[in-house]
Amino acid sequence: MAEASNHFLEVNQIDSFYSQIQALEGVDLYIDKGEIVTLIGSNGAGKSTTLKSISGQVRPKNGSIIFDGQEISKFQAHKTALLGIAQVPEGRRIFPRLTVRENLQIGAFSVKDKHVIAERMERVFNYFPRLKERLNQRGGTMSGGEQQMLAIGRALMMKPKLLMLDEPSMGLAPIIVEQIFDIIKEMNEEGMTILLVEQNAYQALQIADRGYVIQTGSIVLDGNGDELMKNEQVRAAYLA
Amino acid sequence: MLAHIIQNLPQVLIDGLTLGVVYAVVAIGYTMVYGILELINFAHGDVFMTGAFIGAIVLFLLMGMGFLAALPAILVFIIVIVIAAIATGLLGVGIERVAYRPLRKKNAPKLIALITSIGISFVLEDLVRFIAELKTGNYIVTAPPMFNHKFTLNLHSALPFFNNATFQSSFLLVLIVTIIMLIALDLFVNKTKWGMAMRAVAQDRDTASLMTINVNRVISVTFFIGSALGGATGVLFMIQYGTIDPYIGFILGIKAFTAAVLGGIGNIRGAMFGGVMLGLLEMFAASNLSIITHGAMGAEYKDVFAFIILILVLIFKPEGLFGKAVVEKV
Amino acid sequence: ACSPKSGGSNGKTVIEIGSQSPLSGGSATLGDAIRLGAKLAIEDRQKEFEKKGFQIKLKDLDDQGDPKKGVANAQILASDKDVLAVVGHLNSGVAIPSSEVYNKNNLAMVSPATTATVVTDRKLPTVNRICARDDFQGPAGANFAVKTLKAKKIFVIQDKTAYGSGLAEQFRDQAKKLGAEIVGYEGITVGEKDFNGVLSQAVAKKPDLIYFGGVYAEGGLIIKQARQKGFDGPIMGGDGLDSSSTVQIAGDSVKGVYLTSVAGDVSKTEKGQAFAKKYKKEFGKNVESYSAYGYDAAGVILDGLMKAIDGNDGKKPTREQVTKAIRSVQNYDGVTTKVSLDDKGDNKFAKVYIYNFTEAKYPPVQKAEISQ
Amino acid sequence: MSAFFEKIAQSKKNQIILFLTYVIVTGAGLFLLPDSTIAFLLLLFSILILYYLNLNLRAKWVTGIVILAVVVPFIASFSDSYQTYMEVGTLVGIYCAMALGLNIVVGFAGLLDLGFIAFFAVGAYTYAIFASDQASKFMPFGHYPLSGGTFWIFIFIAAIVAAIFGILLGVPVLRVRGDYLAIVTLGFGEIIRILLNNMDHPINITNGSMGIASITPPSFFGISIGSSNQFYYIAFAIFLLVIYVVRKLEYSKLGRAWKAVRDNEIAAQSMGIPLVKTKLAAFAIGASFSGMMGVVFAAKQMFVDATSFTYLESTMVLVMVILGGMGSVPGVILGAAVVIILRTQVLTNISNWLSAMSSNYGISIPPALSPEKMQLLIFGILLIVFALYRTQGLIPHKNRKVDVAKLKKESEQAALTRKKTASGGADS
Amino acid sequence: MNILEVKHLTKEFGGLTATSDINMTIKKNSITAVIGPNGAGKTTFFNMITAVYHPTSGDILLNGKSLVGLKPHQVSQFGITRTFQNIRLFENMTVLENVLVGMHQNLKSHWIGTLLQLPHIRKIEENARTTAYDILNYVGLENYVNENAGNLAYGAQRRLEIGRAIAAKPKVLLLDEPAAGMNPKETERLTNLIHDMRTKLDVTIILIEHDMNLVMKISDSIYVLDHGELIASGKPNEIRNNKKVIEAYLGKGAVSNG
Ligand SMILES: Nc1ncnc2c1ncn2[C@@H]1O[C@H](COP(=O)(O)OP(=O)(O)OP(=O)(O)O)[C@@H](O)[C@H]1O
Ligand SMILES: Nc1ncnc2c1ncn2[C@@H]1O[C@H](COP(=O)(O)OP(=O)(O)OP(=O)(O)O)[C@@H](O)[C@H]1O
Ligand SMILES: [Mg+2]
Ligand SMILES: [Mg+2]
Repeated sequence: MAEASNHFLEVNQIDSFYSQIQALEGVDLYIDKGEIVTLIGSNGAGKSTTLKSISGQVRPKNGSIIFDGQEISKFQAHKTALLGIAQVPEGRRIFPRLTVRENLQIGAFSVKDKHVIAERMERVFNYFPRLKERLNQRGGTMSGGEQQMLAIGRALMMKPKLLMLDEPSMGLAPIIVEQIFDIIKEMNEEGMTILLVEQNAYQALQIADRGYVIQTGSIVLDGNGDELMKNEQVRAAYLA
Repeated sequence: MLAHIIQNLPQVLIDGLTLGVVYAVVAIGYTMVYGILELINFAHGDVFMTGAFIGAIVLFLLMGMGFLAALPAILVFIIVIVIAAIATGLLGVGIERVAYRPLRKKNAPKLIALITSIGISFVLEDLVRFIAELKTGNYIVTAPPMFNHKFTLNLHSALPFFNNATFQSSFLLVLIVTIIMLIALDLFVNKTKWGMAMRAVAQDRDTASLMTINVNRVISVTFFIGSALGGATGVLFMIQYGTIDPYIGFILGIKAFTAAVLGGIGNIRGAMFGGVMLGLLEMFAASNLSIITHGAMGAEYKDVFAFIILILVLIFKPEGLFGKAVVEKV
Repeated sequence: ACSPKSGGSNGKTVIEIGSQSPLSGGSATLGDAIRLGAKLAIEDRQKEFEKKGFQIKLKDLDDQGDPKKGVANAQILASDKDVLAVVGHLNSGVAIPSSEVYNKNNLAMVSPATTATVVTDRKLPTVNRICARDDFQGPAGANFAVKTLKAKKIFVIQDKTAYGSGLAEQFRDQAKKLGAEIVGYEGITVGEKDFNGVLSQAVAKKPDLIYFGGVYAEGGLIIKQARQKGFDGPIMGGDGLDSSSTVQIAGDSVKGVYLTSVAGDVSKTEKGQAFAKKYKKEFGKNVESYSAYGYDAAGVILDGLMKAIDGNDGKKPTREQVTKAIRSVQNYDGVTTKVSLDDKGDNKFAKVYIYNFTEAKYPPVQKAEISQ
Repeated sequence: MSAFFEKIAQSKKNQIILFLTYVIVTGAGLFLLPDSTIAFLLLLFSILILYYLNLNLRAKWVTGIVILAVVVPFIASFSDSYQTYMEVGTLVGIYCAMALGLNIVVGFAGLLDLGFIAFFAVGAYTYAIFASDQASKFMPFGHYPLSGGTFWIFIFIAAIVAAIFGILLGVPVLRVRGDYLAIVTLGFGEIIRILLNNMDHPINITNGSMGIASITPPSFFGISIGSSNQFYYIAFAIFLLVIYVVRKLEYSKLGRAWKAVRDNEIAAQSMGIPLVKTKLAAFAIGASFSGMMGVVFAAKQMFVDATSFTYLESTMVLVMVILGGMGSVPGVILGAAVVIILRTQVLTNISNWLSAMSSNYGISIPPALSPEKMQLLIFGILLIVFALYRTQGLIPHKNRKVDVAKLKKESEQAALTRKKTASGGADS
Repeated sequence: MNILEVKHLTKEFGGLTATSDINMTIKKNSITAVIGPNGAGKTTFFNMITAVYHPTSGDILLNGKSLVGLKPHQVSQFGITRTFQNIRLFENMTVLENVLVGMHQNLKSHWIGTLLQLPHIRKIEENARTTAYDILNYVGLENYVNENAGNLAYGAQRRLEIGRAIAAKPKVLLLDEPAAGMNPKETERLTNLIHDMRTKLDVTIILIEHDMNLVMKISDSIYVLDHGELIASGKPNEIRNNKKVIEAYLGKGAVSNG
């Protein structure tokens, strides 16, 4: 099954289900090392499910997922994460009763070295000074946008090889949204591979190398960012 | 009236403390499992009971081999408690594997685990009873007496408004061992990464696993520690009271669970405090209720008294004494 | 259960005797003793019945000490035509509702152990017991405590069960009548192991005697913990303490404990010794006091049954006949007690014995024997 | 094979024929083997089959009631075990009603209650005290015991008394959340039990641990009711009433409010649902079912004492609810039936069978391991197995689906009439 | 005519002042936007209006009557309903039932009537279902009527929340980031929906939103919060060009997009 692949991440023909309901049908995509790839589609198309399938939160029934030469579709989520795949989940999923500091620390759970943790935390504070102000506030009492920053910060603490972001700009003030896209670019420049799900298709396609369009559980279009942005269908469906 | 109550106070405190620390450690087992799975682990009381029996078996074996006479009592005690703790720890892990993990995998509703835990509780009670009965013909087992040196606190001569109080050396043992266990646990949970992982798993399992946390492992470890503490407490209980039967876990379980809630469930220090407080309350009620009510209500109302205090506490502090009010962000 | 049972395994007509007692749960030792005693009685007399063409079987059910279960079981027994009588019930609370069912079905019950007065005071023709009633045992204990042991201040503890509080109440009332002062009357919770709270109170009142109404599981610990608290006066209890377990649990502290029992000391009579030996051989356990009671309750039933068979020309009797025959049993000579049933179903020969533990050994030494 | 089943599933006629055949065969089975518990259970099983049949609701109800009220008692009456069967039937009825009550609290409103048996106790004692001479021990007026005819009134009195106790419990409980509630309810249950067991002094209200004996049996137009087959019908009737109430409530405004509170308190409040009133209603209505059945229980047993109302009993009722499928009315009924039949019949049979086996084959089992003692063990194992294999409960809860096509049509029609009256400005 | 007035509204969490001395007047049947950086206190503001939190000081008046001290369900009965920033649906109920719960306070059916099967109560319930269906149709969920709410995708859940809120027939509808999780196309549809609601349902709308396209397009007036304080208010055009707002919130290019 795991034929040698040259892509960093390769998703082959996966079908995913929520008990009986099929959410993905033969989804096929790949990401090369160092790329920013975006996945766009309307509500309920299956974007989040695709991310969850890769991270191991949803186990695909059929198909394979190969990451860095390894078949991971049967991995438990924590194993996948240990390989260096991080996910900023939809709806933020902050640990509500852990403090901001703890939420960040737990992002670096697999890191032993205290200095490294401190370093990364400083960097997150650089991006989001608000978090530094609120180190001891419980995650659950932060405002929506603050939580979103925390969720992104938490994922950055892991310093993953592949970062998957599920609608990172949701709930953020415009000024912060701009900043988020800057951070993504910056991370990418430092060598992190990015899979980005965004409703803000315009901005996503602008920074993406390539993009996929997903519709009712299947990929219907793909191409590089500019192509997709010019595509009539895409414009009609996703870009107002 | 007041004079009577005060006279007896030292004795009540000693007895209450003994029972209270036992409640406290068992309560911690509840709190840990509850904290991580939000499951009221009905089987926990029976794990405690099993620990007591395993301790008794080991003690009898040692006695049979003549070690009891040959070794210093404290060493025998350490051997017994360590073996019992490890065995019950593993038992706890096994229970989790068999009865709870499959449910998690199937995304079952939270409460269904209540059923398996009740099932496990019946099974443990009967299995232990069968084994005890096969071996001794009677399921009520009395362990060889240990640490039963009697001390008398000569308070009366110094402070005439107190009566003298008595206790056995086992009381000191129970107190010291539980305190050691409690401190060790507190450090473990609050100062190591495991503690944070446990809390994270408790709050959001899916997301915790995204953070490279092996959720099943964390849960297993939690069960191991909680059950081992319970089992070790079983041994203490056996030594303190001498007699055990397969049903001790049931009543003690309810009390310990109550204590856990009193302190604020999910909170380890709260469980300790709740346990001690419940023990004291009960003992106080048993020895003073009829004095206070002039015989209208006797010691038989001690549990009513304890539960009413609990309910009052929860009315005024719904999250328990040590629990932090979780203000939900809306 | 669907095969016709009337033809027994060897062509004999099967007659079943039901037994109901708690075989699981907290008082299973006692319940099991009753069951095994009954079993032994049947085995002992099987030959007699085989000669007449009958085979006796025990249908033993677990009432779990639960009235609901008891009633449901009673229905099962009642609906089994082969069951002609029942040895049963340890707990009064189970016996009372279950016996309503027996009575409706004309099924005789002989209880080895229920001492509550209501059980026979309802005057049901099917309900009998061979042990003494609370209002005999309790006062007998009080007489001994006040008159012989000269107790002036008595602290009474009871376990808040029908048995324990029934007994303790009778004891208290009589003791008061005799002029003793009751310095405390307190309840404990069955199943717990720590009675220090009540005992602190008891010891502080410096009584001459502590009385406990309840069974050995708690009694043994109360004895032990009272001694630890420095109480070295006499402690007294009822037949619920009459068990080897009392000694096992209390250990050395048991010295100086008195108990009233409705059971005679089996070890005293030859018959009793033989019984104990046989019991041990058969079941690998030492006799409990209720073992002999189970044995004798079944014995009374078997006597009645034999009479009924004879009265019915050697044919299988009806339940009515058995009920009547059992009620008319006179001078049955059992291992622990003689039995003659009066018109309520109580045993005229029920005696109360007073025992004293002088050392940590079971059985205790018999001090007195009191008849009604 | 599967094609065969599909065919059956498609054709209503086939289903009816097969079902009737099943009832006749199992009925005949019970008739021929009157003492066989298995035959009895197989006949009862028809109710479950009926539930899954593809018939219209009313037909199912009528058939079910006919089977339970006529067919089963009639056939069973030929058996020696008639009263046993009816006793079990009565208990099933009693516990079903209780479990349905608890289901309102736990399944609908999401409030975990570990002391539910208290309400049953309250009902039982309410009747027991006045239907025996107990009342004369503290009531200065009136003649006690009351006559058996008052039984019927007491069913309603007990419902109200239990509901009041439900509200009493509810008041402190409302402050606490989630599983704190569990312990408060547990405490409440224990408090009630201990009180009942101790209220023989200073005033003798409950006769303490001696319990109340000689309770007057109910009478119906002068006929005294005493046997299980008669109680069966009483329990069955109340059960039907309860099921009707539950069914209707589940999809009423109140039922939706319960579920909304269960799913999300804050959102529910923001939609105008008063928390306090809604939760108290759940406690009160759930408790009242228990109260009613308590009266039946007391009358049937003719004796009550506190040992029937322990914490273990509360957990048993909870087990029925969860095992059956929280929130699912048919599931809860099945759960209650399974637990009761297991505990009173099947386990006893299994252990009898085991001991018969061992004595027939001359296997000597040490008394410690004798099968009579294994009932709880087997029960425990069964609970675990059930829970592991039916994680959502025996019959999981499903939300009722509405007929969308019909709704659509109605909505279009309504739009049309609106247009016709054509004044506009109304709501959507 | 003013329907809602907010006076000196302040909320403190421990040492943190989430909103401080906010004053607002909202005209009947208007659409008002509340914007501001993350953590500015917008949601807290909504929470106080709906009595989920109690203000530390200040007053809220609906048609001149104070709402302070009421319970959340009472506020709802007075005619204010809301949606939640972090979605709060009744996840184990169907989509239709969610909307029916929204109608709770307007349904005249009582459970005793239901038990007695009174015909008019049945009629009420039937009508309620039809209305609920209409609402679902309105928010574009007519194909999910029987689905469990928890199983919907994020965007659909948002629309269901709106549907549930309008089912309560509010006088004032509070929407907390209704467009979050929607793509521009969907947002456009939502914009139209909100417009439509205002005219058709005769409702006053206050919304919190970070999507400036939406805000600028439909708001009659905009209030800007920063660090709990009101830093600006006015017509969209005024806000768009307000220096303070650009600096604190909009950033340079935000508005020009699309
Ligand atoms: N837990 C669940 N149970 C059942 N069905 C689900 C569940 N979660 C999602 N679905 C369904 O799976 C499909 C895909 O959902 P998914 O969340 O992947 O969509 P999405 O593209 O991320 O949408 P959105 O933009 O709204 O986040 C949807 O039809 C949704 O209804
Ligand atoms: N319960 C609480 N306890 C402590 N602090 C809180 C609580 N609720 C909110 N806060 C804090 O109050 C401030 C305002 O929060 P609020 O949720 O109102 O922000 P917001 O304007 O809605 O932001 P966003 O746009 O990110 O949703 C935040 O800094 C938040 O951390
Ligand atoms: Mg999504
Ligand atoms: Mg907000």
